[in-house]
Amino acid sequence: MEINRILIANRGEIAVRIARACYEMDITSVAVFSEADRSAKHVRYADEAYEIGPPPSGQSYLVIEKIIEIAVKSNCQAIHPGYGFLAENPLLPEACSKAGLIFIGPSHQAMALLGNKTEARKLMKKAGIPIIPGVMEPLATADEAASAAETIGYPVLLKATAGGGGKGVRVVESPEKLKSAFERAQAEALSAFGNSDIYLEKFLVKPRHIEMQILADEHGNIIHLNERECSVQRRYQKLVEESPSCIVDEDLRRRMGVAAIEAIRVSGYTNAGTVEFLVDSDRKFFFLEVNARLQVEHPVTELITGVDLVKEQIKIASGERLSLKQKDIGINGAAIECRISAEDPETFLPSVGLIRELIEPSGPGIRVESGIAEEYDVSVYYDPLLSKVIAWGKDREEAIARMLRALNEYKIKGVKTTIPFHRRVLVNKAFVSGNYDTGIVSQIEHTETEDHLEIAAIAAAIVAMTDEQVKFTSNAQKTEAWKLSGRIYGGIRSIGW
Amino acid sequence: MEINRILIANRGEIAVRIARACYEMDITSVAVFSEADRSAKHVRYADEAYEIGPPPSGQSYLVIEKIIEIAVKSNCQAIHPGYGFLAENPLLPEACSKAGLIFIGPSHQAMALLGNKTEARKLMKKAGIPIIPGVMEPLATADEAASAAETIGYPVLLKATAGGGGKGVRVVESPEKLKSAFERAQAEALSAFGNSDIYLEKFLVKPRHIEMQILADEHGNIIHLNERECSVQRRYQKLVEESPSCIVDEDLRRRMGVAAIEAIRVSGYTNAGTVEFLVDSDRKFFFLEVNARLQVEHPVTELITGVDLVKEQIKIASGERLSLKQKDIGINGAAIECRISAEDPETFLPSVGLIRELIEPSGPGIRVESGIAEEYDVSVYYDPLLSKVIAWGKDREEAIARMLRALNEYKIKGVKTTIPFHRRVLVNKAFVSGNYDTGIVSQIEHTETEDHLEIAAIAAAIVAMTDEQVKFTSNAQKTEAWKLSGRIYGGIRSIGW
Amino acid sequence: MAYVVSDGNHTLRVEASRLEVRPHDELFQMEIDGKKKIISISRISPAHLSIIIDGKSFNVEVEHFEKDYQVSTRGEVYNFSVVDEREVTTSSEQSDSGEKVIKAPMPGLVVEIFVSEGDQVQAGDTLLVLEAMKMQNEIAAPASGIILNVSVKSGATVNSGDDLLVLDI
Amino acid sequence: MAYVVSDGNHTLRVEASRLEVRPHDELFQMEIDGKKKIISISRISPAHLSIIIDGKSFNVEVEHFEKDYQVSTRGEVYNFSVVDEREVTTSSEQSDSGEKVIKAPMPGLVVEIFVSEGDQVQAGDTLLVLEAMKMQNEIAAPASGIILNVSVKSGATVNSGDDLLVLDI
Repeated sequence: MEINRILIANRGEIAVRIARACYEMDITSVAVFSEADRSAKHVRYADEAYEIGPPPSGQSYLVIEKIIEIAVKSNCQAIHPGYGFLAENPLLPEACSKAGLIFIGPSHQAMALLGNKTEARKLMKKAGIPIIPGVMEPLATADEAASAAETIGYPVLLKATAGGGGKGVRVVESPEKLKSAFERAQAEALSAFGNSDIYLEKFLVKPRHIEMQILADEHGNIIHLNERECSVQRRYQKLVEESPSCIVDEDLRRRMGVAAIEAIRVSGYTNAGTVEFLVDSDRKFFFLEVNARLQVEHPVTELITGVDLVKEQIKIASGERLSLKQKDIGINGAAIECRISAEDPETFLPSVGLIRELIEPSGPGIRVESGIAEEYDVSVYYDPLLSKVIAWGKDREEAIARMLRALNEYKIKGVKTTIPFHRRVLVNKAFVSGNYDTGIVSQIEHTETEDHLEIAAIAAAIVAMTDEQVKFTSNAQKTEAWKLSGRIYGGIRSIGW
Repeated sequence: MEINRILIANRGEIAVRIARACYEMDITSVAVFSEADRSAKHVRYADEAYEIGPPPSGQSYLVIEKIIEIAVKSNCQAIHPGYGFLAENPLLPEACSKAGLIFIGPSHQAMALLGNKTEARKLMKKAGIPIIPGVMEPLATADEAASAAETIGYPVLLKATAGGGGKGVRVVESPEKLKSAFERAQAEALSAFGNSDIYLEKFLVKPRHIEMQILADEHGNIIHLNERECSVQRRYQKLVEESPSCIVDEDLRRRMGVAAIEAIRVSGYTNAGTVEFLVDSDRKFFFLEVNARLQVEHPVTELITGVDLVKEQIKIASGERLSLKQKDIGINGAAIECRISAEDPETFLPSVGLIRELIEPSGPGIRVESGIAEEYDVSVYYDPLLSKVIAWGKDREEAIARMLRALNEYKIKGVKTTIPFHRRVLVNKAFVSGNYDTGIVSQIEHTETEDHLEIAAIAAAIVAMTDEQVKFTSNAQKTEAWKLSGRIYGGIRSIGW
Repeated sequence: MAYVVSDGNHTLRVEASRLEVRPHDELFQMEIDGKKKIISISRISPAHLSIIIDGKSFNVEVEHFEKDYQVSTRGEVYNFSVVDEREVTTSSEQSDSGEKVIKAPMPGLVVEIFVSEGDQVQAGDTLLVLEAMKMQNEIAAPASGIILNVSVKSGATVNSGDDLLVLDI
Repeated sequence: MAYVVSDGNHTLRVEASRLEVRPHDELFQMEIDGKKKIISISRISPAHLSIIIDGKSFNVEVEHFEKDYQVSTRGEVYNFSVVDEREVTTSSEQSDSGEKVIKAPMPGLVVEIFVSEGDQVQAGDTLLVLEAMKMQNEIAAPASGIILNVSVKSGATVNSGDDLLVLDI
């Protein structure tokens, strides 16, 4: 069935990314937005846009009935869920098929199967894919978790069965910390996914997090598009991703590819998906989970393979056969992604405020996927991810050099961002060597630099002096009708830190 | 000799492009700027920046002695000339070698040889490379030109021997128009290159302009990096370029590559250069000239080969051997470039003014090379080229779709730009088919569209109504000290159109 | 408020009234050629509006100099005159014969002038050469006629819109 | 004007006077810790300065809230307090024992409070949980002490900088 109108059930950079693919395919894009997002970039970018409710996502972006209603009313044939929000909620594909809409993603059965992490682990174990030792059933109480942890041995990892994106995840080093961690994880899981089920597994020390990107059509064709290395994580939240991985050679890539394709095949999964593995220091790999959606980090794969994954998703959903064969997928150069969040770069505490000045990087090898614009209000309601910078180079060294250049060019004023953190990652010796694991973030220190202390002090003094001399009158404030306050007062009033 | 400090003897997007390569190579970049360019992007981007004189380029960017003086004082080992200005003036490489500086480009002898278009044609003819019939000596007077034109037959082309970039070029259809055209061409050549010499050749009807990118090291290694199709021209000024060309097949590419490498070899040329050809409707090719510099359109080659040409230039200039062999150069997908100029998209008349709002495109496959920023003043002193958009796709169709998306995303307020013109090129049937020639621009019409007439009228009425209600007081004007006037008054005052 | 918006080929009457100012947008009641619509406007910057009308989302850029508007949306560019309806009836028509003032289409340097007062010129004749951004631009006569006045001298710098010559057509 | 600029580890005295306002920049005479320099400043936007000093070109971004400045240049970020020299001598020192007010480090929702007035806590103990941007953030005691006051209730929404608790240390 030809798709020429798609509702994008998301916001931020991923909604813009999908709308861009629609534009290139001559498909009408239909956005939905909460009251707080009226001026957001995804609303302005889409061909059509409909309000969906109040700012809290529970009353807007997470309300399946409203999304289906708008999709039907606006004559869409399909819904793209992006990532996060409803992307891994099987009720959305189910509602889609009842309403006669195409869900751009797997069937609700495959999603439900893989979304239940304990069921998924059982299935993979049966299929002969290595898994990490752990408990396969949701744990009812903290006591049950404690006895399971005793059997497996500390450290253990608590994870939401409905989870993803690092939410509802806790590592527990010793028995006395289990109870509090279990309760926090439950609460977070409930808040994030509407399901408080928690399971537990052995915590591998210093593993690497490596995942395989998959495309599977509805005619049984499955290919992989190489691995992504996602070991730069904090609280199980990925911060930097790259492809290819420094430790994956031809043989390991082939073997992980076979396992990933098998995992997709046995779960009856279609569309784009990712099979996540942990790889230990002996380069043994263990199945972790399937991310039943497009991932935040998909652009690194796009840059080294030349494949537009969102377009492929749409083509698969419309029933087309994959035009790509496994032999068509090569590796051209190297790509790295940095996730730019509205967070303090030291404490990772969220930062909110109005984006007052925005200069995005560009030039050779740099791609930006952004959900923000000048005058955009970063609010407390949604995920702090503002944008992603992706750098391509003929080799990893060039990709790193270009990423450093891009981070240096990138100016976001009005909120704190993780850009300074990413600079530290990119010059970290372990990262540069390629020999790093999921513990790398804890080793990245904020090194006090004094190189430009004097120039910074001079600039501060100049601004202090100039701003004392500029007096604004109340008349000027009348121009606030144009929302210019951020720009006009930017130098003397700061929001967000 | 290792290069770790480079003076960039240019401005605008190309100066930024070179500074970016320096950043990635850990080389200190040193900018020069005229008084008018104190706040320009290239000055802010470079590690160091020195004022070089008043706004007119004849008193600043074209003054060789000042450039050499600053390069020596600031301990640079090398000078990169970019394109335009002094890039093809052999006096600069000559002055460099006297001052003990490396010129990042060919030797002054090779440049002088190729810069004299009539000498270059003689040399190529001798080397067995096909050339266009014409007069090989500079023409002293309009009468001399007239008699030469009679011999060859109209239409003829007048060209500056020192030329490039479409300046000093005139096509003459009939004898009565020769005199005026000859004088205009001389005046333009004198103003642009400081040399009024004009020569004349047969004007090929509906040819394609196709050029080969070359890299040649100082050890005799020469490779080509495929062709660029540059047939979308107006007044011999390229507007859109792409690679690969739709009419170049493997065989033609190989034969043009051999001819181009031979042209470079016989002229003793080193560093990056371009050999331009005209290709007639029978796919016969004729040598046109060698562009002895990096070209505006170099990024399309970078996108399909993965080679960073500016970095290669620097490595060659420091005496390194080419690390690339001819067999390493493939073609990955397709790339197109649109040159965005501050010109009226219908009349191509220059437009000057303050850039009040700037939103640059990004996302999959899009690269922007820009010399502007918000608050930048587009002045009458310099070339109207503001930036370049380059789109990559897995094939030409995807590259065109992405370019259209990028042009739609690109917002430059404050001056008129050629963006609407480029949109018309990209949907033009001849362009889309790939079957076009250098006459294509005259066939691109401004088609009046009424699709969004009502919405545009509504927006105009809303702005008219709102702006009548907003009264600015003279107090607000005091904030002009911060140069905010463009932003504050942007809605009610327009400069530049 | 009602405005008469014209692009030369089409003339539209647009009536607008503000219904509501909300935290993230403003609602307007519009009447365009008799059709009534309610639209949502979010003014991103002075020159940049986001409009949602019947669910359709438009980024519209509006720049103007007095009554001359340039409006861009979805890659299309419109040049409008926008006049308050109350002013329309009182405005007089411009003549299109008689004296024609030729103005500088861009800022630049007058390089050479080919005509003097009293010269008879044909449509398309080159009147003078203006150099800007390193290009020599020939300014041609828009119609045949007699040069009434030459307002500039060779070597002069002119701004966009400055008078160059007056032609009697 | 002279300012005392401090990042906690270093304190610099910076004296600035404007020498000249030119069309494209301003020249300042600076004296920093006794060294005199003439610098060129071009203020690109309120928060964005281009500085050229001895030929070195710096893009510097300056944001501030009252006397707290955050300055970024070449990828480095400095947090300064900037005080007019005349004010320094009159300002009193802050005590660092006694009452310690724990403020919300970000806006969010108070999910749960683990302590009440009079409780004895150890450094590192979780005092309350604040949810923001979908993450649950545990707020820990910065030092051991006794809870003097709990300023918020579970379920309350707080802004960045709002008082959460008062601790006697």
